[in-house]
Amino acid sequence: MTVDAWTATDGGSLLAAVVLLPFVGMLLGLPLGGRWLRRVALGMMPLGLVLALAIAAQWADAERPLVYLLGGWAPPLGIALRADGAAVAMLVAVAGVVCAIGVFARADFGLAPGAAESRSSFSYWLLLLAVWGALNLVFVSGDLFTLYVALELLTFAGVPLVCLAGTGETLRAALRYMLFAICGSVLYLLGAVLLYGGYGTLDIPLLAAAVRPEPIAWISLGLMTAGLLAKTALFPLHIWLPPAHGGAPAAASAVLSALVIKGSWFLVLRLWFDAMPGIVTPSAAQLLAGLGAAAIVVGSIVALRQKRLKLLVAYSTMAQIGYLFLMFPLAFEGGKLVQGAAMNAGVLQAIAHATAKAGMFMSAGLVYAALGHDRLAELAGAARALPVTLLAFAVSGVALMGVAPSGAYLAKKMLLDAASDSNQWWWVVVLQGGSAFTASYVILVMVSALRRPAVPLTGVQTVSKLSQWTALALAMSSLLLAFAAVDANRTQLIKNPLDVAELGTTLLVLLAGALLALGLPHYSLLSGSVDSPIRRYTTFPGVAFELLDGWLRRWTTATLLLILLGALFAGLMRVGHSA
Amino acid sequence: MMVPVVSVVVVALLLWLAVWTVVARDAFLAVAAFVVYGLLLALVWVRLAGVDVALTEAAIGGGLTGALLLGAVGRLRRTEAATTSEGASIATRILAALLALSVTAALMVAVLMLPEPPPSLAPMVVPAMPATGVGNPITGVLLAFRALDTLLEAIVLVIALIGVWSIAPDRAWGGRPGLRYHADPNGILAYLARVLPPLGIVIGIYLFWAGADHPGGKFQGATILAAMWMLVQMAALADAPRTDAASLRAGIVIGPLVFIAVGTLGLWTGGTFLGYPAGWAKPLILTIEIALLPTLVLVLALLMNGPPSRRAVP
Amino acid sequence: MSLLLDIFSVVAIVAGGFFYLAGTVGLLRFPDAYTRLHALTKADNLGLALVVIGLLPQVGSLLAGLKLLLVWLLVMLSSAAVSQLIARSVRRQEPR
Amino acid sequence: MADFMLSAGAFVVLMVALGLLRVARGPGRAERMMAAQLLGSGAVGALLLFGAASGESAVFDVALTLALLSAFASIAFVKFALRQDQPANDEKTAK
Amino acid sequence: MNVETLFALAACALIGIGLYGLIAQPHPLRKLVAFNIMGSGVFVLFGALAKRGASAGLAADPVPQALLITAIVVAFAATAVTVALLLRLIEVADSASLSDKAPQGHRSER
Repeated sequence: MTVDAWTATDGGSLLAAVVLLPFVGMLLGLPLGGRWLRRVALGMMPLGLVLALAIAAQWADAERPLVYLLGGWAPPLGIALRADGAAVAMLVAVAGVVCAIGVFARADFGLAPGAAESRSSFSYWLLLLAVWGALNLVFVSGDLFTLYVALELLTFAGVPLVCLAGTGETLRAALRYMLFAICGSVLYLLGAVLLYGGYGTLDIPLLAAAVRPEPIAWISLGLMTAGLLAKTALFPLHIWLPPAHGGAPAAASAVLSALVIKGSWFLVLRLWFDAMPGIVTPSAAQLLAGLGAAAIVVGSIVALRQKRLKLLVAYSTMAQIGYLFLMFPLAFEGGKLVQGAAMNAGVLQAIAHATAKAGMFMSAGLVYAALGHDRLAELAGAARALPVTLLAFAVSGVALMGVAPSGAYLAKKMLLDAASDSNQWWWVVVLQGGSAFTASYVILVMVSALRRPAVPLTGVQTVSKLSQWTALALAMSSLLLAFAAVDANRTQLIKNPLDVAELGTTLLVLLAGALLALGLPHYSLLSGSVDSPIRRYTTFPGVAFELLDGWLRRWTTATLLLILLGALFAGLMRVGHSA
Repeated sequence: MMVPVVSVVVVALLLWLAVWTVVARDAFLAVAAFVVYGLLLALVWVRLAGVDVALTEAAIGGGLTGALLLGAVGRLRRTEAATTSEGASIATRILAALLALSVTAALMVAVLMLPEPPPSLAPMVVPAMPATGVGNPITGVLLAFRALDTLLEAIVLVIALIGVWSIAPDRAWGGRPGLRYHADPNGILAYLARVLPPLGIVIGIYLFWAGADHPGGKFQGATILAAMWMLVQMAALADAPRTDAASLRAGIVIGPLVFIAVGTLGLWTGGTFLGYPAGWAKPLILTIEIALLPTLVLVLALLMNGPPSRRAVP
Repeated sequence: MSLLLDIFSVVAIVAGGFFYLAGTVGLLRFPDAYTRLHALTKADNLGLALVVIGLLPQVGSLLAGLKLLLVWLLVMLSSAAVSQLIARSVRRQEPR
Repeated sequence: MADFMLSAGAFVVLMVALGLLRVARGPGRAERMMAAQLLGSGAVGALLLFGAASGESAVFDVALTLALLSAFASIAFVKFALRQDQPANDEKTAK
Repeated sequence: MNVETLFALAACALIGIGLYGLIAQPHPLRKLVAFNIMGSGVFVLFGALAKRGASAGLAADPVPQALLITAIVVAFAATAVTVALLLRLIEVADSASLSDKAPQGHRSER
């Protein structure tokens, strides 16, 4: 593997191109400014999509990872770019989502002809390009230090997106995000430094060949994993996520939620599956997925307690991040982490989430723009006023729930298979329970929006048709993702959604979701009343989880937990190897 | 080998300053200690045979970061008392101290268990140096073997600047960043700001030029030039530039753009991206360095200046 | 010849060290900010000057010697100006 | 000779450390502002001695940089640190 | 013990000190200073490892040293962005608190 890993393949220069294209757009757009900036940004998007598709075609032809040696220097001295299946899939998906977000944001961040350059438009387009380039770099880079720079790029581009609105609240969210993210980066860098000291290389395949189960490897992997989880905002390190994602403009929230967090998540994947598959232990993976399960429960319940739509969607992102980590314990074969069905399911899950969540934030943003608020209790009539937008929200929700034929559905099927194959029944419970939770908040929003308003809605602003249809298109693409992702030997995984067993499961999930949606939120879905004798008992767990969330999102708690988690991961790997 | 007493003294001083920085009573004290700490780090790097790093640390760690933090500390007096009340409880402090101690202990164990002989890429760098045409191995790493990192670093700086600008008040968009300084044009500060920059510019350009074959290079040179520019601004001899000026914006992006263009040239002439055709390595590396210089100077100084804050006068 | 130069260097550097010592003692023992400033700037600069003079015969090249002198010049220039600025700011604060 | 210069350098660093005690004790801000100056002359002297001891003249460049940047830091000290104490001068006006 | 081990161990202590400040200090600026201490600890550790790797006639392994220069510049950029955010937050909300319950301040004039 080691020698093979460095031979450059045909079409490798495409990898350099796909990384640099967004940056070139950014560098050209900065001096051009004004209206030209948006033109440059929008022009880069189809180009980037074409490049990503060309890479996918090359990869399919080559039937092996694409490799490119920059400057002709082979690792460990030089830097290699690599694209394996996971990277190619992410490249294409991100290019697609960026294009859609670009179309959506035209309305929000456009400039009228002759208008002077505005701060938000200037910043938004440049930062969007920067996020895109940084993500492409994360996907194709094969060097731990280059990945560090990529992570910082992603942070520096992501943080200002949070506070584009410029209010005190969003600035505070951005500052908190920044401080916590740089804590994460410094832990990651520390781990990389230790690995260099131990093995003399930062190249991932070389490291995989050299690394041995010993304290340096455990400590570095523990530190790096904890640092990356802080940037991904996995429970209980979600200190910055809800206010940051809930406060940004919709087009920025979509970028943050659908794209930015996928960068550090993908890096965890790289570290565990590519760099140190022999170092990680099943117990550490159980912990990682356990945090994911906790994220699903806490995130979903707190989402149900929110009074504002955008905050609800932000907490649902927190829950969905948990989903992305469920595959780790299911990917072990003979005590070693293996790149197989479970990992593919994880990547598919990430893509499904990226498309659906972008669609969801867009619809939430459109609702806000049209109604002038996004208070859940006052959404009545919204579905009638904005049918396409609410349809997009519903479709995104259904796609996230994992109803056939969505990408999440296929991913869930693959994970369920892996869970029953490896006799880890508890993950079956988590996977099905997660769907019910997702169903609950989608039901909450849809029922609120479908209700007839007491007084007819007036003063509804018109919102861009194009933006509405873009949100719907993204949601639909997530819903139909299974068709694109499935290959010949997995077609049996997709069953007819009207099949008795399938329908039964779906109905069960919806029923459980409906019960949750009835019991937990602030106000009753049936009567609209806030206080009733029964609700006092049913909302109790909701209140408790809200308090827990508030405590966890305090700075001292979060940083202490960050360090504790790093130590825990290192310790579990140590224990796993001595056993 | 015995540890020279110098290193022990430096380490003791370093740790003392670090503790002081963290536990100091108020933010001004903490920052003052940090500035000293940053300057002292230059000594550490010399002891660690990292003259290039020492130059960078002395310029950025001590100078620019120190001035940036000092500038911030002067503007947040009022908020300090309010946040102190949110301080961590004793129990949390003890827990934090215990955790920090255990992290230190774990790292020390890892350090003491590092392999012998230590892994090193130096034996690979030395034979590869002639192909780069430069004599300083660090410049070789930065601009040949790992040129991508250096390109990305320049891009990181540009993105950080966009981020800083993006939090400006809308009404000030396109205007000048930072505060308008006032100082006596015949005062000592103005005198210093007239005398020091010529010296600083010579030193900065010397470091930049020496970087090909000796310690030094664009980052160190650019930092010194940026510091001199800030000095001139602080003495009110010149104002910060308007952020919507076309020439300024072109200067910001020229470095990475030329870098990418040279990289693409490598691809075009039959090599690979960021590869240099045989015999052309040194002139191309110089081209990149010269193009990066204005970008680095402008971005470093503008990062110090902060977001546009004064309305653009039409 | 080289022995003589070495002796010269040692003497100059020891004298330089003495002035650093004097500066530090002054900084620690003097009663107010002005006198402390005085100890710091005057003594330490003299210390540095003597160190530079002591090192001049020891460096091989002209360029290195020039750099030594430039360092000295720079430190003198800046400390003279900065100590003035500090002293003024102390005085401005005092009447209150 | 190299050993002598190294120990002289250590002595100077020690003197700087002792001087920093005063900076730590204060009592006023002026003492703190002297910190960067103390380093300016002290650390620069130590660096020159180390550089001459190791025979690496590039260390002199570090001393040069340090001398320049410590001057810059000192000015920043004076300029920023006293700003809120003396609104009359050196104060921002436009916002 | 040799110089590089001494500095490597000191670097571990610096990381711990910075970490403590990052957790325990309430003011964002103090956290930022602590972050810089912690970061410099990581840098010194890397530098000590580079010194350990001295071979082939070089006084230290040049690859980590080159990476360090990049990392120092990136850390400066992080500091600059954070300082800018902090000062703007104080300007808009008149508070530097990170807590959710802090005063929200007036809406920024657009």
